[in-house]
Amino acid sequence: MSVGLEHYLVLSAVLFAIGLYGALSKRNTIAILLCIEIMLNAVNIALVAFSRYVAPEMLTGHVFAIFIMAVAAAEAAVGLAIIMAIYRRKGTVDPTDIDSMKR
Amino acid sequence: MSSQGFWLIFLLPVISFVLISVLVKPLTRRDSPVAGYITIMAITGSVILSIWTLAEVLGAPNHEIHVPDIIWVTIGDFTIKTGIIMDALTAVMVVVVSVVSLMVQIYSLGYMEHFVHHDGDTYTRYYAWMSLFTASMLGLIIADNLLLMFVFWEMVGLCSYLLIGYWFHRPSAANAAKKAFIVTRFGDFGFLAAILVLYTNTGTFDTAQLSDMAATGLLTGGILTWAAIGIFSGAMGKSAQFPLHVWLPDAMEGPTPVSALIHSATMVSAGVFLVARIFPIFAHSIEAVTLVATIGGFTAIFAASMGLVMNDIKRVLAYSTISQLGYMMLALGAAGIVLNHEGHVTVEAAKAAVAIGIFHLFTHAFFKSLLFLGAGSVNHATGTFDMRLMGGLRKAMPWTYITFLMGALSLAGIWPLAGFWSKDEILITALDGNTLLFILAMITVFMTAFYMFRVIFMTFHGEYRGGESEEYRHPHESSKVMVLPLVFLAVLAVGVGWWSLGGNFAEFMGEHHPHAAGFFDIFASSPWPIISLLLALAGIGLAYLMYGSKRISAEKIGARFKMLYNALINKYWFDELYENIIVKKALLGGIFAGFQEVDANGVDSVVNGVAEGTFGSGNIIRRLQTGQLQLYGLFIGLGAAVIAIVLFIVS
Amino acid sequence: MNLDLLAPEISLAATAVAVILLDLFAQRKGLLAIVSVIGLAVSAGFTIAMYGDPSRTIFNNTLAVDNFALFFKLLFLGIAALVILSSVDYVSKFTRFRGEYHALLVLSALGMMLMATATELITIYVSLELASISLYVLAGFLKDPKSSESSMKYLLLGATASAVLLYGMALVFGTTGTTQLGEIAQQVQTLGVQGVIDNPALILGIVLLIAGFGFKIAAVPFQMWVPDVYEGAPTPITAYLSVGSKAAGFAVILRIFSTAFGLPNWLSLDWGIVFAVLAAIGMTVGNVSALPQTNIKRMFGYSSIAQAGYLMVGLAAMGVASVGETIGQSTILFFLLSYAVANLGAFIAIIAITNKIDSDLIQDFSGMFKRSPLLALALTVCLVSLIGMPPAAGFMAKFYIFSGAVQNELLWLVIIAVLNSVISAFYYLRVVKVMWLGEPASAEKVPSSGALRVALTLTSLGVLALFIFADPIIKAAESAAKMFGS
Amino acid sequence: MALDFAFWLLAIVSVAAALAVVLLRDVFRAALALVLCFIMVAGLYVTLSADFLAAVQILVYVGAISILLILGIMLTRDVQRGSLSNKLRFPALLVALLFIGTTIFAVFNTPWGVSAGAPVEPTTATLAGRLFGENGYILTVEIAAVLLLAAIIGAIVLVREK
Amino acid sequence: MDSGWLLAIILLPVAGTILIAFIPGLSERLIRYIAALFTLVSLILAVIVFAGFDQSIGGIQYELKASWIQAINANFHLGVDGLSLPLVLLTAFLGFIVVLISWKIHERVREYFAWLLLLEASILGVFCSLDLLLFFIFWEIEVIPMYFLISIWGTGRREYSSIKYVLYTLFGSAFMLAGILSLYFTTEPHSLSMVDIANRSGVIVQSIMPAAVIFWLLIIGFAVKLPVFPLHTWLPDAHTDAPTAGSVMLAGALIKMGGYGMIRICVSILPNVAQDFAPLLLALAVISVLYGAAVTLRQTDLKRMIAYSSVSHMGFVLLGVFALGEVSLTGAGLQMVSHGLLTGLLFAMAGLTMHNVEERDLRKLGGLARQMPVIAIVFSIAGLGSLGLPLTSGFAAEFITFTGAFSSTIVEGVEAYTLLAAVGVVLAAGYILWMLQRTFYGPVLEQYNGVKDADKLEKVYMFAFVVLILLVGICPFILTDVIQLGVSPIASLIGG
Repeated sequence: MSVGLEHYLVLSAVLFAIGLYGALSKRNTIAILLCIEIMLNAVNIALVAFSRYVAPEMLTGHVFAIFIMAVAAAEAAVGLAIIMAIYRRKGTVDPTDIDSMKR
Repeated sequence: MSSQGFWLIFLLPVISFVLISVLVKPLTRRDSPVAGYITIMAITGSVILSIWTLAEVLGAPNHEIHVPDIIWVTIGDFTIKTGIIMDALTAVMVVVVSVVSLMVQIYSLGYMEHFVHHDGDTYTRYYAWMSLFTASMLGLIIADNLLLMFVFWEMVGLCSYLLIGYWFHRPSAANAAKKAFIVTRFGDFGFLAAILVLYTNTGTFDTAQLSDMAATGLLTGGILTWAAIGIFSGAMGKSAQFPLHVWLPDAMEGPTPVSALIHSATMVSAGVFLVARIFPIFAHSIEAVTLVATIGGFTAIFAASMGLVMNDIKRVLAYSTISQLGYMMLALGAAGIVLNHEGHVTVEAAKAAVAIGIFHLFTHAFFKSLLFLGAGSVNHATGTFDMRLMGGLRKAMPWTYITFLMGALSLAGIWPLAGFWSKDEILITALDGNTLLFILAMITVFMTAFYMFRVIFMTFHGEYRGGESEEYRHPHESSKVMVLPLVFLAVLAVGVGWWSLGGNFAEFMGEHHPHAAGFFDIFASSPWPIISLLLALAGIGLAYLMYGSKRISAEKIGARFKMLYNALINKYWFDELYENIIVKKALLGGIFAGFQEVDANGVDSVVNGVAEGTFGSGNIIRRLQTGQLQLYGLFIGLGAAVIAIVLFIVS
Repeated sequence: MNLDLLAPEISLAATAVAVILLDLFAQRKGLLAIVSVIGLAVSAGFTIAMYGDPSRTIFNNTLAVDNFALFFKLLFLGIAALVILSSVDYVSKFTRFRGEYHALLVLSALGMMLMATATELITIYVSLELASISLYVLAGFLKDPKSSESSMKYLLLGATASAVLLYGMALVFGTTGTTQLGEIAQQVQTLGVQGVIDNPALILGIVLLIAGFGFKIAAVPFQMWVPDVYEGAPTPITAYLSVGSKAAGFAVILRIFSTAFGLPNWLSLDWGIVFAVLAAIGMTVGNVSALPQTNIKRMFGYSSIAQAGYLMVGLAAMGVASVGETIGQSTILFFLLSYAVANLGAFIAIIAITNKIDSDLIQDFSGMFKRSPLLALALTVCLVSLIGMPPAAGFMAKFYIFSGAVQNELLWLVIIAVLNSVISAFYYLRVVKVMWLGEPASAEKVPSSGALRVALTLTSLGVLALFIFADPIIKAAESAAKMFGS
Repeated sequence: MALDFAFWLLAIVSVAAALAVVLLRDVFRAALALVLCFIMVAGLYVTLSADFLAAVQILVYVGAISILLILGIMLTRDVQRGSLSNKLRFPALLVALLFIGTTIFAVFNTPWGVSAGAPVEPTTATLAGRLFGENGYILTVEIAAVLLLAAIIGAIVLVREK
Repeated sequence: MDSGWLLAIILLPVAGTILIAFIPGLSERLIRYIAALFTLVSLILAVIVFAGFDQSIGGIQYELKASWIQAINANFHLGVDGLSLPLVLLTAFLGFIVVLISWKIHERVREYFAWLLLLEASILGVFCSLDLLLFFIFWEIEVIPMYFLISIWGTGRREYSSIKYVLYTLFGSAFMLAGILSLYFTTEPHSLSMVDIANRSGVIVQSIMPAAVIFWLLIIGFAVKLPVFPLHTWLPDAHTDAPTAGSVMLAGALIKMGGYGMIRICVSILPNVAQDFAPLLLALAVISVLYGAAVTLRQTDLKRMIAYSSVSHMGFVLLGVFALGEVSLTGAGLQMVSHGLLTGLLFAMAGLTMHNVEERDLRKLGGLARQMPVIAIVFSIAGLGSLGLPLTSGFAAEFITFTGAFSSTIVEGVEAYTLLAAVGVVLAAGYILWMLQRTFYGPVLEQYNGVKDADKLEKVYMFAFVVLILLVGICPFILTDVIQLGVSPIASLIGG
């Protein structure tokens, strides 16, 4: 069976799931950011694959992916800034320790 | 005077009540007797009008005057009218009520003086209520429909309540008042139910129409019987018939004139009057009349038996009253049984049949109020009602003694006083109705004579035993204003019985049988009058032996029949049964307490429980909110996955 | 190219830039708020000028200028203006970055406006991120531990939710081959009922969209960030989050679901039921969890979850409704407006009070009627509205939104919802009780600035006005929703 | 055939790299694994005839985002306790597996409308047209610009001390 | 021309509220006078409206209709008929009287009178509304003033009681709202007008919901307010802990909204369903009467006792309503007015006694008839009326209710229910007399020497109450003639 759309979609799902798992289980906020980036990449793969196989002439998926990259960069920047701010105050980047508000 | 003028009989005391409560009370000094004068004037007016009414009715065809109704409330087809009826029954009753009331009001001027000057009472409150009572009682009598009767029926109950509780600061008086109201109300429930039943099935409240319907067969069967029984339950309450008799002895907590007026002569006989008023309905139900006769006969001997041992003079009289009311019921019931056996019962026949019972009511009113007023006079002299503290008052209070003796003889049924004539007719009717009841009635004759002369001997004979306290060391005759009514009533107690001679009274009520004509003819017609007279004399004799000459020791007899004596002195434990066992334990302590528990710990705690449950689940749900952001993220993923899976499964 | 149709957005962007520049030069920092509000007003002026014109699309169908979008634009502009007014006291405590604060507020409003206008998935996504990123920053603006924590949670969860949303968008794109809502609608309709049933990827895509947007509107179970973020964020921003970002989420959901997934009926019934279930759970969870709260901001967090539940009743009605019925949409619009006014009013009063007493605990509101009767009264009026009792906007909103549901045979949901309102009365009234029954901790009056008083007066009168003069507003909502009808 | 081989290679390596990101205790190494993963994804883009995108991927992700993240890791280095897993490991795994499961179910049960059309190659010019052209995403680009502005302001505000 | 009267009656107290609340610097005295003035004028207008009601034509009069929310076809629609008019009058009367009752309030006077007047306005609004939405709005508005009145000026567990009151009411009205909405959508064209819906009664055009469901949704709301067992437990708490004026308003006017709603909406709009479920509701009526009376007998707190007696007495209203006869409905209407006067007076007197004696535990009271004779007499009159003594309104109302119910041919077995309910009258005698005895009779207690009797103002309102009680008792036709005009069209809807 030659590689087709389904292969890319499964790969995308697997990568997304790995990212999701990491985001939910890592005890380091920066690692969570890393995992979110994996998830976004997974989405990008799906988008580009769709673009290639479903609507090859429009390149809409490519456009989408570019925007996602831009937003991801912005989000990473802001995210890091917040993590820095917390780190300066609390001296930790462990999300399980950052729970002063609950219930 | 138009026929609507009859309303005045009732309205005069109403005006008196309004005047006293609106004008006299704020405008006069506390001890001013103006209220008394107003009441006496108003009731004098009523007496005059009553006698005039009697005369009018005597002259009217069928002894009945029709007065047009006034429409009161209309709701669609439902109409309530107010109206009055003037017939023989009414005429007799208005005379009794207004005359006795007048005597009592005059007497009260003297009687209440003591309390006004010593205890800080006022004439106004007393006379206001007395006026209101008289008005209500007269209203009850003249009303031509059951609803209006019920209205006044309740009003007299209210006045009774107020006057029994006149000395409300005494807990015993307050309790007695409450008891009287509630026990009678218990009976009134039946009355109300009967009114509902009758209205629903006939569409009218009018007594005359109802009587006609009963006579013409429009109203029959179970409805009729149940209605009659319902009405009788009202009558049982008001007339203190077994088993609703318990309130009347306690009602003696009120001022004695009140006992004389309300609790012997008028209100308590309203039950008898009520039954008489719609007797056609009763007469058509053999069950109902048998019930009336049985309850009446039993009550007569049952109450008399308790009267045998009481030491409180008013209580003896109270039991006597219950017993005599039982007689009246017996008379009505027995007459009804007789009538029912005869077959077709017309309205006229039924109306006539009540003559015997009503005649006893008529005579009893006078001599019993006389006896009560006499007891009040004695109380004034001794400060007590306990006969064990009295004795020998014959010399100190000759007028009281003589009048009281007349009353007692009349009550005992001694020829030729009023009581003899009325009681004798009852005995004869009872014999016609039911032999067992007749025997009970005969025994009661003996008991009645005995307990009355027990009172006479303990109170007026022998040595004075000192009264209530030092203050009453030297008893003296009461003031003229008190003695005068006594004398007047004594005359009536002796003489009113003679109206029945030759069947005059019965004829007035509508009966047309031939009757024995003269004073002595009665003994010729049958042996029973002489036997009952002998029984009464035997009772007097026994009383003399035990309490006059003291040849027989009352204590010894008491000791020998200890069980019986205890039963009597404890009133067969009925108060105990009602108040402690049924009301306190079973109802208040049992069922009602159960409801209260259900309310507080059931219904309400369900409500509170729901609230707490909601709150609690809030506390549980917010535990999920751990502050761990990854948990929150987990829920996002999980939620999406679950929704997707559910949708996949569905589609 | 019709750039004039973009005048509201362009003026807003310009305002943001102007505010930042002004911050560099101006000595009187109060000017920043004034300039921002003026900018918002200008934008609102442009918006009103366009109101009532027939619907148009620009930029190759990426943006739609229609009554629906304009309704939301005005709503966002109003919300932003009120938040800025209510922030005046708050911001005056900042030593730096006051320009940035206002600029970010304006930028996020711009993002929300674009969300309401966009008709194309990519644009929707970028606009959403514009609004979100500004809000992430604003939530952490205080830089104290709580504020930063709230910002971090918001950002990390927001980004995760965005990823989920993007996956959903990707699947929708993959199944339909386009990102234009109108074209998606055509594709889905040509699939037909059986085609949709045989297309699990599309359904998964829709579910992931629900999850992604559910995060924005605080729908269960995507709502758990709400209490924490609300508690930590600066109070004006909490207010902004609770109404602005939620309204924007609903705007997008309304547009996507009624345009793209409105037909076939089977599909809309499907997501309608999903929203109905989420609504029932959401309001129950929100209300019940709000009961034991002691921190007022946190309580409002839970309460906003519950309010999202009520709003989703409208979404459910919208899904269940027959073709061409727009009662669900219009009831949501009216509810959002009423909720925004009442919630903002409540927050404005809370801002004024907490500024003085320096505590978010409900018990510290004790005796507020003595310290500032008008604040207490205004807060009470707003709380009454949030309970959904007359004579306040909230009542009309609930009546209207529930009537939409009953009409579409969702009586069971309405009964759950009205019972939930009863639960909510308890915790809202507890605040009232504390204010009016408690003894004040001190006799000191609670001061408030002119701007705040203006905002408070506007909102509390608005709460009453939306009740009494509901008719024109409901008509406006209906006309805004009508474009989804045919 | 070569394309198939390239796909499998890239796919396996990228999944391995992603797993490394998730499983490695050392965050720094995880970041390096992430860079590897990004590069593999760029390769995948090439197999999908998205040449321009692959370049952007290298530039933006490998060149910018990764560096940014590594910088962040460096700055918070002194608290390195590694990147352990929290208590939610198993639920998280469950969610991840559920996700894979539903997606795969959806992927294999959906009749994808695969187009027979040949991919546009090279993509740069077409993309430029789509992004900046008359009927393209020019407005979205502008919005993204504003977004970046907001992010820059935000980052500055957040990292600078009061 | 006469359309503005009702609006004026409702708006006058509102205007009073606004004046009192927002004019700064008013003295306590002035506030009281403003409150008295506005409620008095409102009362006078209500009397004029009552007098001007054309009994020869009946129907709905003094109508005022203005379009409000076109989208849902809601109108601002006011009007009175024979059923609502006496209740409007009662509310206006009580509204004025409670201002007098509150004359001695010195705590937070401004708020107090503002809330009191708003409360009156909202109750008046309920009775005047002919539009379901408007009706519901007034119904809900009432909750807030009452909440404040109980929680701020109340006694005992006032916070618990007030929130319980609110939640209970909202619980009921939650169902009611669902019912109203369902009703709205079952009509075609959708209508919220009570008149229109009732005129098309029974014709469920679009069956979104079974009529029975709608009926029960609505009845739950009304049953909470009336109250009907087992939804009554808010009442003892609220009545007991409310300030005197609050109790008077609550017992006097507020709970009447329940009975009124049942007749106005449940019975007249869904007569057939009402007939189907009448036996069940009659059973609840009997339970309410007897259970209420039984629990009353167990109370030891003066106000709590009166409160529970209301549960029992409002059971008679339920009996009258669901006996479904013309006479019984009239009786129910009369019973509502009568109970308003009697229980209003009872609470006023209880409040006065408690205020003057500073004791409310019946076990600790006694002998007060000597120390406060006027209060004792008036209290007794109210009590006797409450136990259904003839010549008081209580008797007239109860008797007409019983007769009407007993003779109603609509419901099977209604006789048994009526008789059982009538037992409540006997029990009423028990608890009323016990209460009077415990309070006023028995030995005079030293510690209460020197307690004050009623002052002039108090005598004035007592007198007003007593006169009305006797007037209605002696001349019930004043009200029954009017009420009958209102209920006979409703009764004629029922297939009997």
